[in-house]
Amino acid sequence: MSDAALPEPRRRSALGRLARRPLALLGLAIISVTVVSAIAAPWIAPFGRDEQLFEGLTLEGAPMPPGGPFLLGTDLLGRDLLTRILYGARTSLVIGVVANGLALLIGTLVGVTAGYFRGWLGSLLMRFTDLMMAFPALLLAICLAAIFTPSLWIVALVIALVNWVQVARVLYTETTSLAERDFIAAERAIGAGHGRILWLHILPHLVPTIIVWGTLGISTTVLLEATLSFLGIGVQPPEPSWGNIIFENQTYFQAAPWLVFFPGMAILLMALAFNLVGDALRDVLDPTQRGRG
Amino acid sequence: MAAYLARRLVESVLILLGVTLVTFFLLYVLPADPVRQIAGRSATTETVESIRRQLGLDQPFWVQYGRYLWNLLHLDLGRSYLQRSNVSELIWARLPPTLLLMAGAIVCELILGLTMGIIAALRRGTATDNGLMIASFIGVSAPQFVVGLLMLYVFAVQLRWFPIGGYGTLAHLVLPALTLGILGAGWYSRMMRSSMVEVLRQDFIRTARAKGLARHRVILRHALPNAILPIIAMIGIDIGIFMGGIVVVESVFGWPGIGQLAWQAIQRVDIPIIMGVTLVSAVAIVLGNLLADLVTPLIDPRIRLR
Amino acid sequence: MTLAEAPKVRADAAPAETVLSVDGLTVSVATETGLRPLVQDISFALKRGETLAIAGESGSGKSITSLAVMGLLPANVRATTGAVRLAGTDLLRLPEARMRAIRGDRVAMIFQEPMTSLNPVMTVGAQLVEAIQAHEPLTRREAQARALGALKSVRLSEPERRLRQFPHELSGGMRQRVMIAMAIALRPDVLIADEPTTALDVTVQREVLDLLRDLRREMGTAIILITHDMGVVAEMADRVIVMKDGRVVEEGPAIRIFDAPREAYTQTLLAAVPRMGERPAEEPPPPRPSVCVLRDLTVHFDVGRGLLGRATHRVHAVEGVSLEVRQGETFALVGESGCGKSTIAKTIAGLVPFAGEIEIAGRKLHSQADITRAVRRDAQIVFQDPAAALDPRMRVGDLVAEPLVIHGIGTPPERHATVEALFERVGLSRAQIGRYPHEFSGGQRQRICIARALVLRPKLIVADESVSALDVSVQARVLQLLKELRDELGVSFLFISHDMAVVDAFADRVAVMFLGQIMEMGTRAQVFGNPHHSYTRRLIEAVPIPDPGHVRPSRERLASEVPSPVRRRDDPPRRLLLRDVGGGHLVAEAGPG
Amino acid sequence: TDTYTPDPNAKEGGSIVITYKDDVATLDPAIGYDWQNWSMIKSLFDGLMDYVPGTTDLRPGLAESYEISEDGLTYTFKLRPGVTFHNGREMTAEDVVYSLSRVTDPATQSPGAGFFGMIEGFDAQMAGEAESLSGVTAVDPQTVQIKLSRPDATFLHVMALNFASIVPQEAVEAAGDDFGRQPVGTGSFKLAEWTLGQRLVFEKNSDYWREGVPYLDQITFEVGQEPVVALLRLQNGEVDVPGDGIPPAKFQEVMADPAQAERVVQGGQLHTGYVTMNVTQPPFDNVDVRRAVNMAINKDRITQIINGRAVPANQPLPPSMPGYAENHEGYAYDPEGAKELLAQAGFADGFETELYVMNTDPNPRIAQAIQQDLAAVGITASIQSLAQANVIEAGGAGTAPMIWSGGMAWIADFPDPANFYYPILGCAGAVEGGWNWSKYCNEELDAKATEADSMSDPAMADQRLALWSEIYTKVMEDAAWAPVFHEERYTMRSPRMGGDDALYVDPVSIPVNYDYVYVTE
Ligand SMILES: Nc1ncnc2c1ncn2[C@@H]1O[C@H](COP(=O)(O)OP(=O)(O)OP(=O)(O)O)[C@@H](O)[C@H]1O
Ligand SMILES: Nc1ncnc2c1ncn2[C@@H]1O[C@H](COP(=O)(O)OP(=O)(O)OP(=O)(O)O)[C@@H](O)[C@H]1O
Ligand SMILES: [Mg+2]
Ligand SMILES: [Mg+2]
Repeated sequence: MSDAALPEPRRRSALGRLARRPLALLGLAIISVTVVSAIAAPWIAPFGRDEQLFEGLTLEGAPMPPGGPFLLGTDLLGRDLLTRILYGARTSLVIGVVANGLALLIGTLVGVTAGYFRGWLGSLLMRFTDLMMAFPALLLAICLAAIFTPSLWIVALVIALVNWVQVARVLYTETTSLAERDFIAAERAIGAGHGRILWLHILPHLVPTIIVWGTLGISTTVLLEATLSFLGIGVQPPEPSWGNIIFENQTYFQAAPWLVFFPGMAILLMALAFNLVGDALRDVLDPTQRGRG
Repeated sequence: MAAYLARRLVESVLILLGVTLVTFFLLYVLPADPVRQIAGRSATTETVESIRRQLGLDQPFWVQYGRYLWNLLHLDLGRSYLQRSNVSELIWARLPPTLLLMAGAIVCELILGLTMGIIAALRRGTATDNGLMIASFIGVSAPQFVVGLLMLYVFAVQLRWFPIGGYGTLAHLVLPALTLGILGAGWYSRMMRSSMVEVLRQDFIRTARAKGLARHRVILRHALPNAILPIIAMIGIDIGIFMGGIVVVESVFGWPGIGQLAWQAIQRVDIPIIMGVTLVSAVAIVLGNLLADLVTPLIDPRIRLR
Repeated sequence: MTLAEAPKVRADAAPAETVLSVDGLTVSVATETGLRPLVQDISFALKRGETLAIAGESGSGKSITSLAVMGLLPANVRATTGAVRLAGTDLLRLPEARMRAIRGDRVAMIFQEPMTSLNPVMTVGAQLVEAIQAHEPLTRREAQARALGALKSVRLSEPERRLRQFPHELSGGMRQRVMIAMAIALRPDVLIADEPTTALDVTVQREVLDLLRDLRREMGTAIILITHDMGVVAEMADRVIVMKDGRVVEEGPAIRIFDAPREAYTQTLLAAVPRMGERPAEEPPPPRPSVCVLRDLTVHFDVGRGLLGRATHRVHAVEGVSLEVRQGETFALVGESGCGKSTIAKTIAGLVPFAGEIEIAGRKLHSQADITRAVRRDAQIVFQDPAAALDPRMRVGDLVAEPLVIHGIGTPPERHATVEALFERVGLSRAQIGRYPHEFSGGQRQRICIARALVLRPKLIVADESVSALDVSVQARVLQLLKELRDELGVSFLFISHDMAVVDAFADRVAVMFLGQIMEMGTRAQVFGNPHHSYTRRLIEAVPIPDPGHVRPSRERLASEVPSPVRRRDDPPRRLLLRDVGGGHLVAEAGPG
Repeated sequence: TDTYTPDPNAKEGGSIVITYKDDVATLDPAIGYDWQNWSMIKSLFDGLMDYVPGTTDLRPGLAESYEISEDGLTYTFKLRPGVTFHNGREMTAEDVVYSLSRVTDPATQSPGAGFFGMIEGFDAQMAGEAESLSGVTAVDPQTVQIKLSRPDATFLHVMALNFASIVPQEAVEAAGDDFGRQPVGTGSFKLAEWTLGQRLVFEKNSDYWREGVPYLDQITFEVGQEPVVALLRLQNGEVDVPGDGIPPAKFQEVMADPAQAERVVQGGQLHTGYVTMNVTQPPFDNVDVRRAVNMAINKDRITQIINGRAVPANQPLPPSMPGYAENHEGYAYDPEGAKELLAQAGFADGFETELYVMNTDPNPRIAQAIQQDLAAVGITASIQSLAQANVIEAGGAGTAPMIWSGGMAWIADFPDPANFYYPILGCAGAVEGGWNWSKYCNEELDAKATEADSMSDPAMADQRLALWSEIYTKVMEDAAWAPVFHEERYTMRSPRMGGDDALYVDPVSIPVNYDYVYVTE
């Protein structure tokens, strides 16, 4: 590139650039639909959340396959699956977004602090992370959940508490190498404080990694909630979540495949949607990627 | 090297100590009384108290923990409350299958994940890339129990390629290892893809091509070892993640490993077993991380052990 | 062995046979709006044993042209028209499999960046052997023997050991020699060397250039030498192509181009070349108050880990350096890579713990913690690599305004005005304020760094290799800018460089460093006009002279490497005493090296 | 007196494979107390008493005959001669003395010790004042005398419990703490192999004292098998009996296929699933509220939810239990009536409470059905679905207002109405940590129960059962529980397995009576 000034390219806001990507829009659409159906579940759901319908079971007590009044079939208690999935979106969104987000937050905080400051604080934090990592996550979740009374928010907290560790590890490594980079030294040379460097110059570079872990983490946390439910320490029945619908019915994958398939698709779609948006966001936020597909 | 190992050893022991302390404490405050279960339904209060005394469960926390450590020092993991056997014996019998399963799963996830990641990186932006991305998401999102049962149904019951669960031959290992590995494969393929994309941009790849090397050689000999470096650290982390999956996969496939033991113990609050399994898995994780740290400099000579 | 008669050899040995010819080559990049040409209508012919230099400023298409010859263009770039003929075969039309057989075997290339062009996880030997085996059906053992031979022919010390080493264990110069060995192991007909010495020290550059010349003479290899250093062109080339904006501006024999450049662009290019000894001696300025004084500055880094986590070794990066920078003066630090120049810069910026005393604008500082925000306001640093010193995710306007924000100076509109004014001052347009660093060229980025250092109106600017990575014309412009700033604003510069010609053209006083200590220090005239220390003389002699007619005196060739500043903890280096040889011209007693 | 006639079609030889989800904890008869090792231990060991296969009728086991003294306090057992342990030694009266004292020794930590409370010297041994049970003595090598401290009609059943199995002292001592892993008994099978976490192999005891049995040469128990997978394997011909039964997910499929349904044996079970209500705390301290709960639960629908694999319950005792009150009506499903009762009790607007449940399928589902029924009458019950140990803890501590007993429910140890009373409805269990989760303690009923159990004279059996019926009727009047259903057993067998259907739903040997089943090929 020569020194001659280039004509100034037209700049769009990050949102505007996001809007120009069809896949990102698709992702956004899926997320919006999920959020809207979670909020509007009481109005759009065909039946009551916990309503065990008499017509929902055969005389032998088998669930109804999709069709008729039950668009996606019914579950083992004769409840409408579509309704359950719509309401389940609430739980799963909280878990996937809040619990996962909290895990990312803690992981980022610990990893970045340790990686940036090193020294005794860094050692301490990383040894603690190692300790947490060496601790079987499921056991920790079980104990914590058994000690506190299970509720959606406790479950979210527990999931966050066991899931931050990997994020912290990965971000620690990345931060240490980032902190070695010249531009960080340059910032310190002009007198920038730690807060400023961390917030403005380190964190933005970690965004791609955080996005990858965040999007992959969505399905993992949603399923972890289900495992906890299955252990009786997740959200309590009859409150539905996509994960616990699957877990309650997983042995029925042959007899009533819809009970596993539809909530599974819901999780997959949500994870994919967040990933599509995340990928796009990552490119949009990264100025060096600008203009490259 | 010796100094490094010594330091890591001390660190590891401290970590393990921490793990046992936390676990012991959590189990101590857990609202469930193992003595009730040992004593049975028809037991009188005196019987219950007598058992509690015999097991030392009436002692204060620090005394109990101290005794646990003391026994641990003598390599005694205690006796299971409900299985009424030596915990070390129970764990020892189940360790080989679990290690085998983990090894199989790591191989599966590496083979699957790395291949998928490499192909996606090479075909960046194409339909193949997108397809592989969706596949990796399915891997990450699919509940392992369902995946396991489905595989069992399709490959064992219908096609009869593999035995329906069980343990023994290599054929027994394939499906469980695959089930356990699919989740990791999803993660690895994503990590590998971005790592690979990064490496393919490097100057030395151009140098390798300028030497007139064949494409596969450029990818396998030059790009792969560099791209795999960040993945190795992940393998250490992975072992921890496996512990959850192992419970599910072992139970679906009737695999006689630690997972099933742990599951039963947790259900019944069999504290000595829970402690033993926790310790063993913590050792595995610590060793896994150490191994990852030791392997990295073998691949990347720039990294020194410090 | 001497190479005194080099220019004559060049004239005599002009053979007739053409090995490579490029005809009407146009290379374009695919963009959203269609194909955009990067280089257009390039034609040249290369004869056996000939050296063709391609010169031109950064971005003029030199690398793209050579990559097109190699068939290694990036994915979105391709050769649209023209032909590249190697002994009659058109390389552009060859299928990839056949091209692969030619690459490395008949046409080889040495890349711009020696630090990153070798695979860090493979031994040097493996990388060499693999290149040989890709083209010749040799056994491992035979290939190894051949690799060893290649390393020997590039005069790498201890070649057997090098085979087993990894790239990071070698210095930049050694790595570049490995690259060359790799390229010549199969005795290619054509060797393309893309800026083979840009990243190297003068002394190492000297050796690499000598090596290329030997090769050409001994093997008859035709060389395409890409460089923006006119000194290198003058020393090496038989013929020269000058490129600008993707086109050939001028072509001709080296002597003619230097003596009588026809095109205006070539003329400016040559005019911009700094030459040693061109600047007349000036009257020393009256003594002014000092801005920055270093007293017995010592910086150590502990490395290696013993049993109890204690360091076993120590890098003596800076070992008792004392110097003084006066107001409005340019003080230059020169020396080879690793001698501790950057460490001094970083210490003043408060990035490294130190012992001794630093005095900045009257404030005496004794530890890293003393270097507070207020001190930093007076002393700013411009880093060695402008691309790395700017946060790639921030807009440049924000980056330049950042020091103001940090020091709480002005309101946002005021800051904006300051930044705009500074942008214009350093020769950038206001419109570029909203762009990101990667959207600028190297020279522009360096200006942004300078603007950033200037925005606080410091008393001292430490400029660490601020122009080394730039091509001559840009370098000249940046130097001019620095001069103006110095004269207008009265800023002092601690100017760090390994380019003696630049220092000679720009500095008032000079200190020559070696292994963390000062070897010689005095005014420009004292040090360059009358170098006392043998090390200083060696550095000066190594500088390429941008004159094809210049005859280089014969000289012992060094195969040794710079000694290491890493020593056992219990074995500190000897401190050298400085002796005044007159008029404040300090020279160290004969020491190491 | 043994009235059982062996199957004339039975074939000797062959081996079968049984699967289980959980690992076998122990084979020590003094300790094993889950339904999975219960039948295994039954095949490895014998007690003085035994049951006629497939029934709940007592018959002598290692005792050839017995005599009861007038006052019902002294039992004299004549041992069968020539019975040898698996280690070859002959069993004597001393072994009986040792075995019974061992179970009641606090150091053994037997969960069954409490069953032997009627034997003289039990309290002394429990208190650590005596080394052994003073009431058990060897009169001569073939005769054992057991003295009771109070008459007890259930005593002979207790002697048929696994806990009363006869073990050889030298083997127990040689094995140290690991007798449960190296069991030596007098049973029809002996342990041949035990690979931890994988399989146990039982081998026929060819010296078995009962003529003609067992038929099978070998039984392999494969553990760690998910029930769904076990059924797939059965369908594939690899397994003979899935020990955990037919998993709900496969039930319909199996029953819809005549070829498979034909191999399913259905039978009763001494089981009751019930909801406990903590009578010590409001609102369940009000009997009307408890009655209302009884009336609110739609038992038919809950039975439907578990695919009809149960019969609705109206009293604590299951129908196949002696003493079951045939004409007791219990509380009919009547939500309107329930609402009225609640209104009477001052809960016209209902109330909020918690329903604890163990977290394995189908229990949370059943709890949700109950929850919906309660909601219909205005009771808002939030579900606490927890691990077994946590539910038991909450029940024992009395912090759980309501508990659905499923998964932890009472399967009788022996077929006698008394077995359903003391720990789970009597005052003894209503203490802190006890298993009477309703904390229902009716002194009057306790007295009646003691009275009934003192009628150890066989001639008074009918009178005794009538008294028990009365006790349970009163329990229902007080509505300490809401009984929901009695589970039925469905055992599936491979086509090659033979033997009377009753053997596959043997009330005391789950899933099958190993001694009498055989393979046909
Ligand atoms: N992959 C690419 N896509 C688009 N444009 C490119 C690409 N690679 C190079 N260019 C552009 O082609 C032009 C010529 O680049 P080239 O690398 O040949 O310059 P150069 O003369 O070698 O400069 P330098 O001295 O800095 O190495 C530049 O403007 C550059 O921005
Ligand atoms: N953080 C550090 N830890 C250990 N050694 C270091 C560190 N920083 C610099 N060094 C060493 O200190 C010595 C001086 O380094 P410095 O960067 O000052 O050299 P320089 O003169 O600027 O060289 P160049 O011309 O290559 O920039 C070198 O040997 C270098 O390897
Ligand atoms: Mg270039
Ligand atoms: Mg430097």
